[in-house]
Amino acid sequence: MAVAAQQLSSVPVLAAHGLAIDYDTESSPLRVVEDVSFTVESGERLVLLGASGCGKSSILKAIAGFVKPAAGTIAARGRAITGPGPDRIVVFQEFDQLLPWKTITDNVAFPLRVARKLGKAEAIERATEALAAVGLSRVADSYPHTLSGGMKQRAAIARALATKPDILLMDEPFAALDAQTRRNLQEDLLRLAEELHFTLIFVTHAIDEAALLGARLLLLGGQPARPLATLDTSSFGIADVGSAKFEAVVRHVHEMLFDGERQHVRG
Amino acid sequence: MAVAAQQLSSVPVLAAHGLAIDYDTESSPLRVVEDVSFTVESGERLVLLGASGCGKSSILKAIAGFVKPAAGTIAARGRAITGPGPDRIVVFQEFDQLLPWKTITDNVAFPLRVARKLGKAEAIERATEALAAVGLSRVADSYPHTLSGGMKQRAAIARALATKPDILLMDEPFAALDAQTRRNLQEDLLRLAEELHFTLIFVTHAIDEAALLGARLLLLGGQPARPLATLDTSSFGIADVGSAKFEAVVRHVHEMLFDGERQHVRG
Amino acid sequence: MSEADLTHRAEPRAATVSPAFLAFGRGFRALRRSFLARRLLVLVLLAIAWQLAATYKASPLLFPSFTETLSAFFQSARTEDLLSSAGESMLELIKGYALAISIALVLVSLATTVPFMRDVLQTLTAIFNPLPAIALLPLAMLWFGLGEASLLLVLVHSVVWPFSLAALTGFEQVPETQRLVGRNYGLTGLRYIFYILLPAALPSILSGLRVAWAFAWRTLIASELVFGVSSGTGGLGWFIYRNRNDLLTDRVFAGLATVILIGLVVEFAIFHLIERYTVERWGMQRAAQH
Amino acid sequence: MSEADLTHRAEPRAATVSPAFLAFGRGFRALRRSFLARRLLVLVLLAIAWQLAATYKASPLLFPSFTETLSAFFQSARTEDLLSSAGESMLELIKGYALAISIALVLVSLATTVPFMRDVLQTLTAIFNPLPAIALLPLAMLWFGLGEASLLLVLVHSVVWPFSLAALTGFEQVPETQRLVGRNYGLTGLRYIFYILLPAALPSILSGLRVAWAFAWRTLIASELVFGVSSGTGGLGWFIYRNRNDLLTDRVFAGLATVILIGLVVEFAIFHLIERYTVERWGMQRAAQH
Amino acid sequence: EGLIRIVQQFGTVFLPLDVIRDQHLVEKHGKALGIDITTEWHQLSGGAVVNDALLSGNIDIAGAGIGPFLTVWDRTLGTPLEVKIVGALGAQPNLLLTNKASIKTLKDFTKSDKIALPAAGVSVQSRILQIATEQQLGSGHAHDLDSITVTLPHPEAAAGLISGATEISGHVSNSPYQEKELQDPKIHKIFSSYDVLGGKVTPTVLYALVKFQKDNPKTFQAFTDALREATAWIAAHPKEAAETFVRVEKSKLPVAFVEHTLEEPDVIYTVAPLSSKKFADFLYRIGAIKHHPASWKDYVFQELQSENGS
Ligand SMILES: Nc1ncnc2c1ncn2[C@@H]1O[C@H](COP(=O)(O)OP(=O)(O)OP(=O)(O)O)[C@@H](O)[C@H]1O
Ligand SMILES: Nc1ncnc2c1ncn2[C@@H]1O[C@H](COP(=O)(O)OP(=O)(O)OP(=O)(O)O)[C@@H](O)[C@H]1O
Ligand SMILES: [Mg+2]
Ligand SMILES: [Mg+2]
Repeated sequence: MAVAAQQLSSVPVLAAHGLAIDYDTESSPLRVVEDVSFTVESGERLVLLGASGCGKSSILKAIAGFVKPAAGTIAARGRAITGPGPDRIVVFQEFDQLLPWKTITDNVAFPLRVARKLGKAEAIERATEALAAVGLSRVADSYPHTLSGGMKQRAAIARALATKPDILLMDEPFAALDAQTRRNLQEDLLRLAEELHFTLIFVTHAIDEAALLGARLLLLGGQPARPLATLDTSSFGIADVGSAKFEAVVRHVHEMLFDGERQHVRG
Repeated sequence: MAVAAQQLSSVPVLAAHGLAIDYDTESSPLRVVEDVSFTVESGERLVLLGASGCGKSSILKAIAGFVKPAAGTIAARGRAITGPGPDRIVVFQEFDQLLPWKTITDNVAFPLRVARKLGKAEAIERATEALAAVGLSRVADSYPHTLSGGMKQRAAIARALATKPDILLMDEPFAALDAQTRRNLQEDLLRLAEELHFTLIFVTHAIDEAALLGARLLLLGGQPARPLATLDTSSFGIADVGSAKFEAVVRHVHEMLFDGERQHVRG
Repeated sequence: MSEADLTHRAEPRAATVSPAFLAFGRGFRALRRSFLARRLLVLVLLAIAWQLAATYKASPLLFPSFTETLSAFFQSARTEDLLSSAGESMLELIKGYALAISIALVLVSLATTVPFMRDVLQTLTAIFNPLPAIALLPLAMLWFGLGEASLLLVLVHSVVWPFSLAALTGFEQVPETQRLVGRNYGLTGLRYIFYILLPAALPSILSGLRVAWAFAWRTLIASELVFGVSSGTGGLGWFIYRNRNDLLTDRVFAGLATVILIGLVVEFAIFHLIERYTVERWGMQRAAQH
Repeated sequence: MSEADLTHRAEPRAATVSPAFLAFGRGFRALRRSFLARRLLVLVLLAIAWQLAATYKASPLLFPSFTETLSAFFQSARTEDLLSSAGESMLELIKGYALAISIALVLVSLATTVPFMRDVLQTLTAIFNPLPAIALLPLAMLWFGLGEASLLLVLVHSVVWPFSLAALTGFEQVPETQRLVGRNYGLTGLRYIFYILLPAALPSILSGLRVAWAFAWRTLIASELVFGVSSGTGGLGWFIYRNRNDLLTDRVFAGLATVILIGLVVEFAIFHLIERYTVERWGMQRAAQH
Repeated sequence: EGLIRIVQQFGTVFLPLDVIRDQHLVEKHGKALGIDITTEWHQLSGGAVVNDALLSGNIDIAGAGIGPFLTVWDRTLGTPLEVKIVGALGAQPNLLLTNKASIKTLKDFTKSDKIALPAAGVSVQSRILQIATEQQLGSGHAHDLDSITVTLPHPEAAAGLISGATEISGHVSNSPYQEKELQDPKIHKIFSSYDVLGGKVTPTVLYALVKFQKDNPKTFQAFTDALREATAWIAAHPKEAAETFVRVEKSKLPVAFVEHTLEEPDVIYTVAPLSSKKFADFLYRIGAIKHHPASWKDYVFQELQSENGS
């Protein structure tokens, strides 16, 4: 279905209109996101930026089909999203997203097996490659609880990338990684996005990372969170990092998000 | 005891000599850290820097008394560390360090109550202040599972700071926070460190954060990890961030850690 | 409800449907949401099934119908000692239950504090858990006599092992980070157990309490028959046994229905509410729809 | 071992002690580390306590000593049908146990998939769990006759409710993120249960299996006493009943000792090993020292 | 027709059934009547369970105490499930025993004593004790001793009485426990059920649905013939009978001991129920049964009515 729909390139891969998200609380429902609309074309990369607790993960979960919007619609390739599915692979923000009863390799091979796309040997092979790419070959046969925080995140990234998804939703995947590993994975991600032409929704707090990875930035703010602005950053590549133009955009975004004052964001 | 020892300022607050850490694995024990030595004077701030999975959290856990060194010694104020204790308060790397059965306020008040230092009303009051400082007043009466990842981390930071600890061990506490919140909390931390004169051991991946927060940086690398170098960065304050000297140090550290090459660190 | 819906914690709030559907939909949804209504529906369905099965078998001496049981229940409650028997049994049950839970908590606390005690507890559990109450009878007589003490012993035996097992498993499943947090604040021994392990293991402990409660009932009813009861002072088990020997099966079922009623009340008024206001509220256990 | 040590996963590796201590220390530590040795020690201590208590009471008709029981055990194993009785009971037990666990898994799977079934299961559990087997006997006879089927029914009744409860609690405690991961890969229905919920809930399920196993034994022995030899030629319960009627208390205890022995073997050769190679290995449950 | 399912419980009183089983007497008498009969043997414990099995149609011939029989007779009278006695098994006394030298009569029991009974309040033993109490203490005092009776199965009660290590100081017993208990010099008899009821008592009877006899007259006939033959054979061959008991029941009791209990002068094997009417009267009087049989013949099958029962 994904392939068939891809040909109808007039339909956006993802489209949200007037999205609002509520959570049940003990008293009344709490609105955390309101009136968010965006469309993402095939192969595009959208980055969500916003203060801690503003609702980025919630939007991602709504796209993934885990949270039902309180208002508005989200559609993937023209079809309203009614639940989760393997066309929208998620890298969660949490460290405990690896299944503790599977070795790292089996964790990475798991979605490949579940989708019945690959045979056992093939799945293991692809998992091994994906783990090598994130520098986890040494612990391929370990269980998740013996890994450091950053290693767990890398394994989750490898698992998501190995599925070669149609749409990839990543929630601060690089937050626990050192500068070098982060840079390597950013490069890998950009390269894979080109190669596999997948659509990426990415949440991050690092504005430079946002500018580098995103073709478009969606800045969120307020309470409940609404879109503050949308920026086109498709022109930046790895080489531009540190350039004056790049830095200017980063500063601009920072100002838009935090209007320069010392302030504590909603919480 | 902590107060009494503080007067013997000749004894370092923390001293590690030839520290090595092993983990039991299914086959043989795995050495992850070797021959690490350092001393931290009272009120000093030591930052551990190193690639993902190199053993920073393990060292922190050894200082906290959760992991027994395989070789070498660690002493706090001259006494060998035999187990965990409230003189060394830890902010863990994990999101699930809040106790799910307590509201955010009660979570922050918990160590104050447990230490029998404060009465209930006082503890709640101090918790409320600490939460206001990290921007979490709105969710003071919520339970942890309703918080976003960054909000959980902020609550954990508030909890640790509210205890006014003698030694504070922080494991990537700001990783899940947006730029502005991060900067605010860095400032708060530096101010509190001055005011309360506590000793800080801090793990981070952000080299600029390390240079800003640390009075001394301990760079780790290799497999098993050994100290690569120690840097004095006590001269930098918030105002220096972005200055040429500051950026030079950041670049220098980056080169020492990752020797400029694209590489994947041990994993 | 579809599969996918299961993963939704946030409930839909807005709906745009035709008003005709709306009323019906609202009623149905209200029913689906109301915990009590759904439980009542289940109970009514069960009662109907019972009535039909009994009518079909037409063997009132072995299997009285729901309505026969109901009238026997009211009659026994009015003219016989059904209610006072039930009260007596409840009293005994609560004593034995409380005693057993306390003993089990002490054992499990010891086992978490002293490694060797863990071996002792696990071995004791493996030994005593499969032993039927009847095996204890001679020993109980020898050491505790024929009165209440022996009955309590048997009750405690039926509760203490399964509950210890559940509590120990619960304690051992407590996430590493939460343990470390407790240790970090200097908690040890009983304070550590009380402030960290117990609340963190509450879902398992509640499930253990439920199983233990049920087994306490089973054992009490069964052992009021076997021993320890002087005639004339027996509880619900004795009521059931007497009527069973007199082939007054409708009263036997009325006695059993009393057990069930008490069980349902305890389940929904105690365990369920505790669950709802603790582990579900804390996000430690998936919430049912209430 | 001190409190604080409990939180150490990493064991000390290096030691610098005088050689004199070293040998002793090594021996003691080896003992402390060897799972089997510690369990054996517990068993030996219990046997000694038993022997002393029995000698003190000096009432072999009610409470034979350990050595008397031991010799009765060997004698019954050689000249009587103790072992074949035990085999027969085991067979029955395994049948009933397997049946009950399968039924419970189906019920719990339904309950996790269809919300209304969750209400049904919880209500059924609250109703049937506290009912003693005796309440089922007339019904069992009415529907299933005097044969094996009735015995199995009673066995299933004793196992299915507590195990369902444990499994359901286990399922509901599965961390949210792991559920979401499973859903994200498109797992629904049985595949979701099998690939995500079952392994994630394994600690609770193992604890439920243990409790269920013990209660299956208890119930089997107790109902073999009532059902006698109607089904087959009578198992261990019947062996115990016969010898009890002949006032051969040492053989009664030998029969009970057989129950215990089988229980210990199953515990240490099956449940313990499963635990060690699954949940403990996966870091889902704190490891004991082995 | 052609199938008979028989249930028995534990004890020497069921010896006639053991003999029938051992010597295939039902099959033999069936042949004589011209049919092939298959017998199915069940062993259950407890009168209530036996009644359940009978009423649920799982057995044809039930063996249980006179008390459970009268109850089921009373409840089913006039219904399709009506039951009647096929035959008694034998007369055996139930003895009240004590291990306290100070206790000579019922009046000597004090509050600190405990009398063990199976199913206090409702069992045959319990009824006997109530009748005896009434006789000794006067009418209206039947339940005076109820407060010191405790429910305890015979084996535990016997073990408790013999060991003297428990509170039990009295036990309304039956065979073979009472013989075992009396072997202990500390234990002596206070009364026998024969004294209480004024003659020999058959505490246990075999009964069947009236419907069974109607539907299977020949099978039923074969069984009653077999029962008569077995009863007669036991009287003539006590030693062989004792051996049969030990063999069929796989009992570990010494043959000599069983033979000794069989040869007690008080023990006779008879198909006619004895003193059953007195039980019925008592149960009716205290309201345990609603129908008052005019004669013992009201609740036995035709075949038995010519016997010298009571
Ligand atoms: N299950 C829940 N119940 C109630 N409120 C919730 C729940 N989950 C999230 N929230 C609230 O929704 C808001 C947004 O949360 P979300 O996780 O989407 O933030 P975020 O933008 O991802 O933040 P962060 O950068 O810290 O991860 C927060 O205020 C949080 O308190
Ligand atoms: N319980 C354990 N059992 C076995 N190995 C472990 C265990 N915990 C950690 N390790 C190993 O120890 C090494 C260091 O882990 P640690 O968590 O200290 O790294 P870190 O420097 O904190 O990394 P990160 O920046 O990713 O958090 C890793 O290789 C990890 O696999
Ligand atoms: Mg988030
Ligand atoms: Mg770490």
